[in-house]
Amino acid sequence: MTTHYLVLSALLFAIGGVGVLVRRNAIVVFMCVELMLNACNLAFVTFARQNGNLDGQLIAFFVMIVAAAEVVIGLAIIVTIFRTRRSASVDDASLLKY
Amino acid sequence: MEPAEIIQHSGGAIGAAWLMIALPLVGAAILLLGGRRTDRFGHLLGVLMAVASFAVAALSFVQLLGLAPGERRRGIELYDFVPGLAKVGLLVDPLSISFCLLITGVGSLIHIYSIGYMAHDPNRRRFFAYLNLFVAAMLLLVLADNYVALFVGWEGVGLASYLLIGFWQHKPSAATAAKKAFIVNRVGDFGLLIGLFTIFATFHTLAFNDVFANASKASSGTLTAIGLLLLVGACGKSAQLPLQSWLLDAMEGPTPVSALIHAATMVTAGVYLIVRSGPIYQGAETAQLVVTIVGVATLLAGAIIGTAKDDIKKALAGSTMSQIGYMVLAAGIGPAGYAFAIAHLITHGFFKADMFLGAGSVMHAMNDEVDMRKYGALRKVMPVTFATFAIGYLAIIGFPLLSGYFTKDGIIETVMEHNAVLGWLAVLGAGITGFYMSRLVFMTFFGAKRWEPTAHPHESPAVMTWPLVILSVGAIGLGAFLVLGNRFMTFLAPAVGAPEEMPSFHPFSLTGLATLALVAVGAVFAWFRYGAAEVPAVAPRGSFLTTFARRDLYGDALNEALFMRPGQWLTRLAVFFDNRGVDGLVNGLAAGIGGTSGRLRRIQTGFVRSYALSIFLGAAILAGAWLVVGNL
Amino acid sequence: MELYVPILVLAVLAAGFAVFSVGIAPFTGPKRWNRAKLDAYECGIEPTPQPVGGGRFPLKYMITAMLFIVFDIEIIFLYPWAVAFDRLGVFGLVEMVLFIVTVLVAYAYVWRRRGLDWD
Amino acid sequence: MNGTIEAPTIEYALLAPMLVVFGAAIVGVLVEAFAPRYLRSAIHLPLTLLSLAGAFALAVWQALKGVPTKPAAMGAVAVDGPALFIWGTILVLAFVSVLLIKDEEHFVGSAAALPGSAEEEQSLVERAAHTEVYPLLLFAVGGMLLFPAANDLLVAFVALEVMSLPLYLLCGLARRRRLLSQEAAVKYFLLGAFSSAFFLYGTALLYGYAGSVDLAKINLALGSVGGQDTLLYIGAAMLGVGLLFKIGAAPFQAWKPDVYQGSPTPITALMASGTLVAAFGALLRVFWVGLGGLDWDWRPVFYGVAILTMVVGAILAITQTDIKRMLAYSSIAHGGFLLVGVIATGSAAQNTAALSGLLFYLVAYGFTTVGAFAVVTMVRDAGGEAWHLSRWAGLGKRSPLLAGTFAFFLLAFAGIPLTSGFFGKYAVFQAAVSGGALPLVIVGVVASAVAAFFYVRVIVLMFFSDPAADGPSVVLPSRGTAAVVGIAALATVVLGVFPQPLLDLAHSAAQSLFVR
Repeated sequence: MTTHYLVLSALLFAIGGVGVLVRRNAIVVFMCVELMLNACNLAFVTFARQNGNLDGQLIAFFVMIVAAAEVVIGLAIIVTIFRTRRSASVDDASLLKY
Repeated sequence: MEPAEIIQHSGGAIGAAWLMIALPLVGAAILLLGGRRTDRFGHLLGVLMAVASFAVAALSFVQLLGLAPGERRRGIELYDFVPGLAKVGLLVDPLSISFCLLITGVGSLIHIYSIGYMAHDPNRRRFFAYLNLFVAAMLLLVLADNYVALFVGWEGVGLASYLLIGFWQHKPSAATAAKKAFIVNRVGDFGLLIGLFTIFATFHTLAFNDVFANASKASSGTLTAIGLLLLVGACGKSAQLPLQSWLLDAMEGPTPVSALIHAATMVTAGVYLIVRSGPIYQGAETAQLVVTIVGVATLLAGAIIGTAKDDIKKALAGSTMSQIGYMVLAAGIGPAGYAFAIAHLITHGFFKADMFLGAGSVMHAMNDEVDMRKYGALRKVMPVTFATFAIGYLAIIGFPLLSGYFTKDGIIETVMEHNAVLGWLAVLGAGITGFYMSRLVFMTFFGAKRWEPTAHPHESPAVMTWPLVILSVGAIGLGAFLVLGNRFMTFLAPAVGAPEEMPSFHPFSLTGLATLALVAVGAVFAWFRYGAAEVPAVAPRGSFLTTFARRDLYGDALNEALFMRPGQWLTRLAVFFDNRGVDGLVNGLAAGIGGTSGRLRRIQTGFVRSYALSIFLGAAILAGAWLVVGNL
Repeated sequence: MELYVPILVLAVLAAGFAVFSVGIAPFTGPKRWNRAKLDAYECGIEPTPQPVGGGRFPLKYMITAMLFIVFDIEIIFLYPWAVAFDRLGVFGLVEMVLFIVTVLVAYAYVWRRRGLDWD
Repeated sequence: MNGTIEAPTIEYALLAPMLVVFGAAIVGVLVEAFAPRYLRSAIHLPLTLLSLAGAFALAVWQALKGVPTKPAAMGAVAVDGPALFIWGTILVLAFVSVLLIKDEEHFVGSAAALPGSAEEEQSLVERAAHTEVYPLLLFAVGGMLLFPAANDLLVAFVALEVMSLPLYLLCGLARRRRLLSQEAAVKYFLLGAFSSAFFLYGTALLYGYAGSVDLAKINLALGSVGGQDTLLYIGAAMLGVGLLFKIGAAPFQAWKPDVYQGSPTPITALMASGTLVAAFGALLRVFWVGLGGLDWDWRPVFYGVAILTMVVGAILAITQTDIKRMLAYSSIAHGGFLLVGVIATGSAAQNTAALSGLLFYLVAYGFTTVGAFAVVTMVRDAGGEAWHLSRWAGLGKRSPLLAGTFAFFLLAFAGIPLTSGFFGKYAVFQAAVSGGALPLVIVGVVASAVAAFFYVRVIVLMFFSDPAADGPSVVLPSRGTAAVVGIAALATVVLGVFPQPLLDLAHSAAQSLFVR
């Protein structure tokens, strides 16, 4: 039964991953990363049920905390560069290359 | 007689031989890192370190003498450099201790002399730091028990020499001379390095003990190759043909440097290398022959150059080349010549340092004038300098019973037994020596005053004259002490071996008399040209031969044709490629890599999403590869 | 089942009261019209015109929002602890105090650095 | 709903070095909150240095007291020989990097102020400073300590984030070239978050496979669980992505040049030394301990990654014109050389040799790279540090000592004998040869030769080109920077001439291998 959840988790992870590749807005890119983390959470919880232990659920808590910290730091960085460049497009930030 | 076994040693002064290297090294470090704060006592610290190093050397020497002759090769293990590959240790034996005494003894005297000579130089502290650095590197060179450490010392003295030649950087000629010495030495070092690679490839070790023990097992072709490559290194360091040209320019450095590095010690490193590598040369007759030919050619070339130079230091430099030629010649003969080569090296260290310091004293008095045509009649103004210089002069021309007489004649006699042609050429060289050294002395100390109006010559301070006096004592007696009764040959035998039959000393052999006669002719000829006659203030044009000699036998032109031009062409080729947009790479392969690089770096687009794509694809590839490998 | 009857009664009473109050008001109360009553309710502040699509809001709210996320989610750990705190004993208490103190350090930083000031 | 849960045992003494660093970081935050502005850096600096030194002393004390043979904190953290060695290395390198940070004004006064705005002017006038740099750095160092010691994947993930998050912020705080710095921060952050999502997904899959995230239990499961190999392989690959990203192995290297270039140079130095060491420690632990039974499967994959990394690093370095990017590519290439050692597994003795080689290499490279970046901070022109290589032309004529030291560092990168770099490469390559990875070593040697070409080119540029008329000036180093350069040069020399003590130390640290 848990297979469906795992497939859903994989799909979410893939959607998040592709989203990072195709979206331009830094905030949206970042949201896609968060989606990937939540896909992981889903997988953890599912596996916890499958394996019959609680470790997975516990890990999900930790992942949420880490994701929250990441959100705060990410937003701070993105907002700073947005204020400087007046653009949230990740393609505009490409001075460093070659 | 074969060299003795190396015995592992600990304790006593010999056990602390590393202090000899460490002390001056620490001195150099303190002076260089301490900066201006050490200006006030810098010179004293430098002298102290040199003298302390000498004390260790002397104590080690005494301890060594206390051992039985067969046990005088003491190895000191310092540490494992690469486990199982190279151990670093020191080798204290009669050969290395002789060098240590010379380096630290003469070195200390020159340190003391420099206090006076460099008194007014704002960078005196830096000068002493470099001198200390030199002493440490030179001691490492001679004390090393393997070729790696020897090479490190070899490069270290090269570095110190480079820094000291260019010490007065504000003079463009000094900077150029430093660069020239550096580049010419690179050629020599390159040869040495390839030689070391060959040794390692053949013997799988670079430790003296193991290499020499197995030398007889290698093919003579290999040994010849190694010998010739080591000779290239020796030629670079010891200013032998064809890598001699840097030495004359090196006289741009302060005079104490010329005395210590470019007369007494560093330039003799080549001789040390050849003597130390004796077991290799003894299996390679061709290499030995080439060594003797190089020696003879250089001793003549140096002498000829010496005849034509008006610059007192350059004339002395030519003479140095020539004298080292004698040593190389003797070293090329084998065990019969080793003792004389080293003995001459030691006495030469004394009388040449004596004369260089004397020349420095003269320059000091004459507002740093180096042109001998502007000297003359200085013997009365500078009695101490003159007296000591004269002793050095008599020693070098081989005046009977002085140092040079015993050691140089020893070489000539030995060579004569070995090969008469080389022997007579060596005698000829001695005759020319008699001429140019007399010329130098007569132009400087005798004749009429040809001083610049601003010159007010005076005797140098005691701190400069005392070293001269001590050195001249060595120039008088050391030769007799070393050679009579084969004292030095016996002492050195455990380290380098000795001929089956010890040579006996004939005071008036045919060769000896011929040499003396030629020297006398040279000296008398010089008296009539430069002592009794008027010396023109401007050098006359002279014959083709004179020009030839003045131009250092066209050594520079030769170098230019042989090394510089092709180098320039290579550079131009590179520039050509550079202009074609291939990023300044010299050959095709590098150009290929550069081109690849130039194209590949475009992958780094600067867009964060394309980086993410590379991660994403990388993850896919990684997972795919894993699945494939895992399911194999 | 018996256990839930009072709750059910309470719910019915509450719902009835709400429906009754709202239903009766139009019939009993006075009817006086003015503009303010027809405007959107914004805590008594006069509504400002909004651009189409919601527009942008000032960044100063961002810091507040971020602080909220962080402190809100940190508290996640309090729930499991609260559920089992009697079984976790002294160790659990000590650890939780440490945790809270750490969060408080961050809170102190935010407070001292005026992260909580509205303007 | 009854019965108490047994309290877990936590060996506080073993974890003390980490706790000291984290504690100092928290105190640092309090200092930020309550100390007046003018006092802050006067408090931070000694606090930071003392805590790092104290943590180092505790780690040494622990090592002297005896290396534990079992993981600590209920199996979550493994303080074993390699971990202690890596801790010591990271703490020393962090200490040195802090000296560099302290020195000059590398950091922006007010990160929130727009570049060129009146607000920024104001912050300059007020001499505002983000002294948060120090606590942030301590948090990052704490994460670096935890990462290689993490004995389960959850702790590893948390450590990864604790290490990375402060670094993302620090990257964006350069005083000069703000746009580049902010761009570096955004790139590092987005890519770092992206890759850590992969790491987490890998953790999830392995948890699904083994029923635990404990490395030892995963390794046990390798033999007993059947039929779920796909989970295992993909999970391992995803973990690999996260770890290789932090190392900067190709094809996950793209962030490195950009981030290294844009970040404040002291932070670059810390990332190039400390982060690399920590990431290698974690990689080794995850793959040698957690997936040790799977080495026949991961070795070929890493084989390819190592080759690609060495080649990409060496070749791309050649055409770089920016000194910091060049050093970044050099760091990528060195990551490749180190990966060669990761593959050289086999018998216990073989593992010990490979591990001790890697440990030595990490120390040697860490010191040299910090020194090189310290030199970069000293060569400046009007716009700040002079990064473009053309500006370095003729530096050897103007400041021979500095240029000579830098040349020496470059030679150490190239692995010339008598520098520490030589023995690092020697030890790792030798282990790889005896581990049967000869082709890899050949690629490594060729790549070193290609890289050496570029290092020598820089040396030639410094010593044999004519200096530009308006060339950059070399600032007189403050005591901090001078100390950093001195320490780094000394370490490079000493490890090049007397490598034996450290080799012995690394060997004894590696003797027990990783605990399980």
